Amino acid sequence: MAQSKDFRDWDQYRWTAPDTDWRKASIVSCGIDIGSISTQAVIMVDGQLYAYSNMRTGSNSPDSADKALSWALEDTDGLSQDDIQYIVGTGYGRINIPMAQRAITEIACHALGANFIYGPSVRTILDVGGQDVKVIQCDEKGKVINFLMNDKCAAGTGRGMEVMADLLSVPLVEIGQKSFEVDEEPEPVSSTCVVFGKSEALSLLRKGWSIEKVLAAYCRAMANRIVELIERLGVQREFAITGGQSKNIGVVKRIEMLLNIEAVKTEKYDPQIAGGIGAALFARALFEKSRKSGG
Amino acid sequence: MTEVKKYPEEPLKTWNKAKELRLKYFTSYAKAHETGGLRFCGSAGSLNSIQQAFGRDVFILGSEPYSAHAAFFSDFARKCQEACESRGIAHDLCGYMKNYWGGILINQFILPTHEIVPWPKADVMWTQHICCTHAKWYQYAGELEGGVPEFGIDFNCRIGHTMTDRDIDYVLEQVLEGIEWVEKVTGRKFDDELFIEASLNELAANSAWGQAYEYNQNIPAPIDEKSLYSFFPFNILCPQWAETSALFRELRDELKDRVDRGIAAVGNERFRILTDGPPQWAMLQVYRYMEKVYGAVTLGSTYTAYWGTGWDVAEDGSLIAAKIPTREEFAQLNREARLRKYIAWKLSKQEAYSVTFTGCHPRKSALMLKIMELWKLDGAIIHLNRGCEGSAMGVLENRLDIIKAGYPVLTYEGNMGDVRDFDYAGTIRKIENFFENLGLEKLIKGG
Amino acid sequence: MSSFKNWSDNRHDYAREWKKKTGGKVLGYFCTYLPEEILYAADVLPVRIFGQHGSDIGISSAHIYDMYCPFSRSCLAEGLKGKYDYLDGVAIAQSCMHIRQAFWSWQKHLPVEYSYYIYMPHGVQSKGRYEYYRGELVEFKESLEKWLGRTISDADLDKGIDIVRKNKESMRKIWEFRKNDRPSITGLEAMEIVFSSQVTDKREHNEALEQLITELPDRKVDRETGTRLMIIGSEDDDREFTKMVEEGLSLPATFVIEDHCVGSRYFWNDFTPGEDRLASIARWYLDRPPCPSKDWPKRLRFSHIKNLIQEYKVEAAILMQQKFCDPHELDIPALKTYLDELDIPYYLIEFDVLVPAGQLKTRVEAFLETRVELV
Amino acid sequence: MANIGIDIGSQNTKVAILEDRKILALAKVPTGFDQQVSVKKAIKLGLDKAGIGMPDSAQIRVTGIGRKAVPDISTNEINETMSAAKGAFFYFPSARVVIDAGAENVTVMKVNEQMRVLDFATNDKCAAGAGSFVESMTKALGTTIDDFAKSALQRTEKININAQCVIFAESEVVSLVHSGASRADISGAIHEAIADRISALVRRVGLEKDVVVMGGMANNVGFIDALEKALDVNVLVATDPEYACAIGAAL
Ligand SMILES: Nc1ncnc2c1ncn2[C@@H]1O[C@H](COP(=O)(O)OP(=O)(O)O)[C@@H](O)[C@H]1O
Ligand SMILES: Nc1ncnc2c1ncn2[C@@H]1O[C@H](COP(=O)(O)OP(=O)(O)O)[C@@H](O)[C@H]1O
Ligand code: SF4
Ligand code: SF4
Ligand code: SF4
Repeated sequence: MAQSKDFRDWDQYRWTAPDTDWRKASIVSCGIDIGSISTQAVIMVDGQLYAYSNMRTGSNSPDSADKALSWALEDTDGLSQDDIQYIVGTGYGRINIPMAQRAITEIACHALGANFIYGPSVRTILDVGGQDVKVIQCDEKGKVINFLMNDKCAAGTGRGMEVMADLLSVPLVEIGQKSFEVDEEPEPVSSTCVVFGKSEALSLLRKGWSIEKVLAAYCRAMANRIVELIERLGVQREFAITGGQSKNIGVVKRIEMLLNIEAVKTEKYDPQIAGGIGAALFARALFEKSRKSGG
Repeated sequence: MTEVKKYPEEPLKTWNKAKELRLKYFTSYAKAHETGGLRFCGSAGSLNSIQQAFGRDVFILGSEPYSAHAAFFSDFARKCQEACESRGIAHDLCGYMKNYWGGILINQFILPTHEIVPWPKADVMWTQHICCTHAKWYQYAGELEGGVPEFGIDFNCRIGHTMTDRDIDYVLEQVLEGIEWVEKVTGRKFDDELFIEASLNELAANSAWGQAYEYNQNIPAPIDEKSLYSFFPFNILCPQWAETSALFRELRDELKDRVDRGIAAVGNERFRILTDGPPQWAMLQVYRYMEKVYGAVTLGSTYTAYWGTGWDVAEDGSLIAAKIPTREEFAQLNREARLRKYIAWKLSKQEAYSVTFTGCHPRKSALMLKIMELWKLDGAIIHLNRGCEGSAMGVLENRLDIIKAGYPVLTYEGNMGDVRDFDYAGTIRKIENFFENLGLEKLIKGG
Repeated sequence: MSSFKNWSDNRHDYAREWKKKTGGKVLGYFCTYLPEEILYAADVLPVRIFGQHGSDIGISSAHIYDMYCPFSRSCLAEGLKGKYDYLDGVAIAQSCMHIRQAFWSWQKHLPVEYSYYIYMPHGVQSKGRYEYYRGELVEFKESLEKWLGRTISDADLDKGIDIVRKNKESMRKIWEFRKNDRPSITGLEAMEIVFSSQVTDKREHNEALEQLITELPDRKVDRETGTRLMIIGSEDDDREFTKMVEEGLSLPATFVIEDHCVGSRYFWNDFTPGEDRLASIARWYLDRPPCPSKDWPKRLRFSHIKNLIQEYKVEAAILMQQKFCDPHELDIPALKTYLDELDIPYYLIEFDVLVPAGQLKTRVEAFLETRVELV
Repeated sequence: MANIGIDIGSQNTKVAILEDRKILALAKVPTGFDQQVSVKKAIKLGLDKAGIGMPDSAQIRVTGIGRKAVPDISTNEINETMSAAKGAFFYFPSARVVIDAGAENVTVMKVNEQMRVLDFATNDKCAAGAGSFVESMTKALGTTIDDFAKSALQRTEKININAQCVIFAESEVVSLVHSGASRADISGAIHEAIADRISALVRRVGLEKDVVVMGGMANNVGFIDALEKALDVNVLVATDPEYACAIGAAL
């Protein structure tokens, strides 16, 4: 089977709010979220989403931050880095972002971001990223009350999905849809280990399973693993999912089914940038505070 | 293909009696309150006769055997385990107690008939502390049940052949305090007559087990380990009931008869295996697989041999079914002296507790090797039991000792109470490798 | 202060030097329930056997199944690697099964002149415990006498008791300074003090403690205290983690107290002298703030924890649980409820040498973020 | 009569053609999706190399994790531990511990002088101690296995990789690069981590002399060096180590 690098890819993109004039704003803030897989730069004006970029994380954090920010600024009517009053870095690479004035963990940022995206009734947030799974409980202001994180083993995270995409030559973005094209939900694969999962998938194919069926089995196994973690903390409503995997309906719907709870959805914002949004909101608040105390 | 000797097989007659007794045991506990009886709960074999002395209508539940039985129903067990984990109870805690706490949490108790009844809340927690967490299990269980009073007896002293007078004194002190405590908590009196009756039954049952067990030294073995699992728990469930010693005597006689007539547990017996510790209860078909495909019979373990049973164990590990006191010997003593004699008997015969829980594996290895010698075994398959630190303690050292003595040893991972820690296909692969390497070809293809 | 760190860093060299200097014998022990007094009385140096966090523990995997706590496996691994080749004896006072397994494997594979297992009761609330443990100590003393070919007199015992008692008392005095709004010693320093106390000659350690007690009132602390943290946990000598929390986060924090055996639990309670020395020693250990495995049927540890929280003005707790540590794992659900009632936020870390430091860092930082105003 | 041994691994399918214990040819192809096809390809390649056609009465024996997958070609199988033992003895009759380390699976065996496998241990649940661990790292660092392996020998400073997981290790490596660690030191740390894991398996069966290493990982000099340090013995490496199991199957 041809191995192609392309199947794991998702579209990198940028966006600017139409009809917003940043020059009229009193505060321009920015959040940069450098994850193990993806990097987002989010620019907000007066607490409203103005522009963002979403791209694959490069081989080092300062570069990735630089690229993501420049790209986010690309189509913004002359906005430049100097016009941004405060930048907060978050994510795995947060300590290595030269232009950021402050680093805050992705846990706090995802909670605040989810609060912004889905509204103040969100209490439980599931963030499934490239190598981490986090379950976060927060209050109505988006402040974290409690959280859990996977450790040691990356089984069940986004990287595993990417490996599957390459292996099965199914574009990552189609995995979710395809995984439902089966007559009957198969048994989950027994190993969610990124490495062994690959071999197991191969041997299922050799047994004559369709690609769809293998995907279903793999998505189900991931959902099981994630649900195990969620149940350790318990779910309170509303329940929201952020991070790149929130776009994988193959996993999301199975999680909802296992938990018997539907996650809140929105068309308005991209849930993968929740961390970046949270960081930008923190940046805004921090700037206001420094302005007050600094006179 | 190697030539295969064939022995005649017959089903065990005593089997159904065991099944009935098990049903009676669990049902009577669940229904204890209907007749005004009391429920005592704790670690199995916590000096049952003393508890029984508080009334014929006292019913005693051992949480380990209950949980082992619940583990058979793997879907039910899974619900229990998940209930625990969502409550913040760690995955790697005692595989048994997760079934037990889980039952409390979901308010479900499973009977051998698969019938599910509401959780029968205990009235008293009476337990021994043999590992480093036992009495704590019930502390927590009692809290989950909304506050059941607990009494724990520290058994972390010398047990088995190293036992001393000081150790008996320590346990006796605690027992005397415990009796006072139960009297206060339940308002019932300790009945000496009842104690004499119960304890004589108990010791008789424990000792009869040894007599039955010895018949497996025969080739072919009249009974296999999987069947032994159905009987031996009565040593700690309700040994103080007259039915139990009767059952064991009947089993003993049946095994004798089978040996006399050359009846085998497994007709194709050609390789005899020692195992260790509680098995993966929900996956006992592994034993059947080995029997059918390789003619390999598992027929002994320090677990079924010693748990709550009555042996006199010599310094070199040789075993003789223990002698029991007569009614007169017990009756003529005063209460304290009688309790002392009973405790001394129990402590000195419970070699398994001592070798397992103090982790004294030099001694355990010696016992294992002795069984291998006397029971004429060819190899060992050891369960690395993620569900129980206690019974998994020292097993890797035992393994090294057995290998050193020249026997082949295989280990496999599992969890007595939780199938999620067990990989069936992987285990079968290991077993196949093990036998192939020993030059034992399959009796039937595939499997 | 630096001597504590040096001793902690170079404990093996220290013990070897000590042997050369004094010609005495060194005994390794596995759990702090071991009565060190009797060893000092016999002029034997007791050193606690520790593992080495972050170093490979695979060498122990033939002997200890990997469902046992990393601490116990790491202790044995250090032994098998030859780090403890200077020991003349080993001993254990019965505590949890994990560490017992390390002891038995040690006894089998690393033979030394002398090895001893004390049946320290688990029923520290049981009737008859004092008498039983006293009996154990009598036998322990006798066996030491046989090994060393000398008798241990009451005067010797008094000497041993004095050395240990002084040591523990001094540490209690020093711990007072952690109650300050700006604690005069950090959690890391505190850990080094207790750690070094368990691996050096306490006479020497006592001098350093006394010196420190005189210095502490004037000690300048130029770090921000931040969140006042408590560690509640299994065995924990992880200095790297402690340092990371106190020095490496973007939010300030200080460990002001702990409940574990490389900390206050080691020295917390008072010694009550009596004519029967061994009986007094037995009482001392049995009445100590209990390890969870010995804390039943009543829970005594929780109220002790509560006192510490109040006295040290603790704001948040980190539950440092060694992975697979059953005694602690089982206390955790109830402990969480208890802390909830006290309104003390906590974060549970399942500690394993294999968890990358970066991940722990994110977690602890996120935890601190939950309890401060970020803006 | 020619004997053909085939080892179907998770990554590579290897074939060994022997006559009277003499190697006529060795060949390897990637284990593709269809194992029948790969095996046929490998056999053909081997025969071509040997310069012979398919003998009429060749005995074909299969081993490796895919050994049950090619019933049309041969049902004559031999398990991995036995073929490994035989392969090891072919080169080194003094072998007592045999390590077969491939892309995903590692098996460690203890054998006696009669070539009986007394005991064995495998990496059951996690792949983080086998060849693909190295491959992931080389991908993350954009280098080749060969260069990466060799660079371990130039290591000057000791750093530790804490992560157990392949995936976490990747990002740990990336951040080590940023913190300025040299490639040689990182490579040293990775190979040491793998060697630690494999030596733990060795300890489980018991370390004895002589230790023979085979499988694709035996080609990795950085790993061999780290393993020797971890076990504190000199190990023996067969020529063409990745074919040892195939040779064992052919014998
Ligand atoms: N459009 C998409 N459809 C399905 N999955 C996606 C999509 N975009 C991203 N993903 C998944 O999300 C993962 C990255 O998640 P993200 O939260 O961005 O990671 P990070 O941990 O780097 O922040 C990818 O590995 C991929 O599995
Ligand atoms: N020349 C080489 N240098 C270093 N490593 C190598 C070399 N050749 C193969 N390997 C390693 O061997 C592994 C493949 O081993 P192999 O035994 O062929 O795998 P399997 O039998 O599992 O399919 C690869 O993952 C790679 O890490
Ligand atoms: S010894 Fe085993 S069965 Fe008993 S409580 Fe401990 S873990 Fe459970
Ligand atoms: S108490 Fe816990 S940390 Fe301490 S040795 Fe036992 S299991 Fe390990
Ligand atoms: S099992 Fe797989 S995913 Fe998990 S730690 Fe190991 S290599 Fe990583």
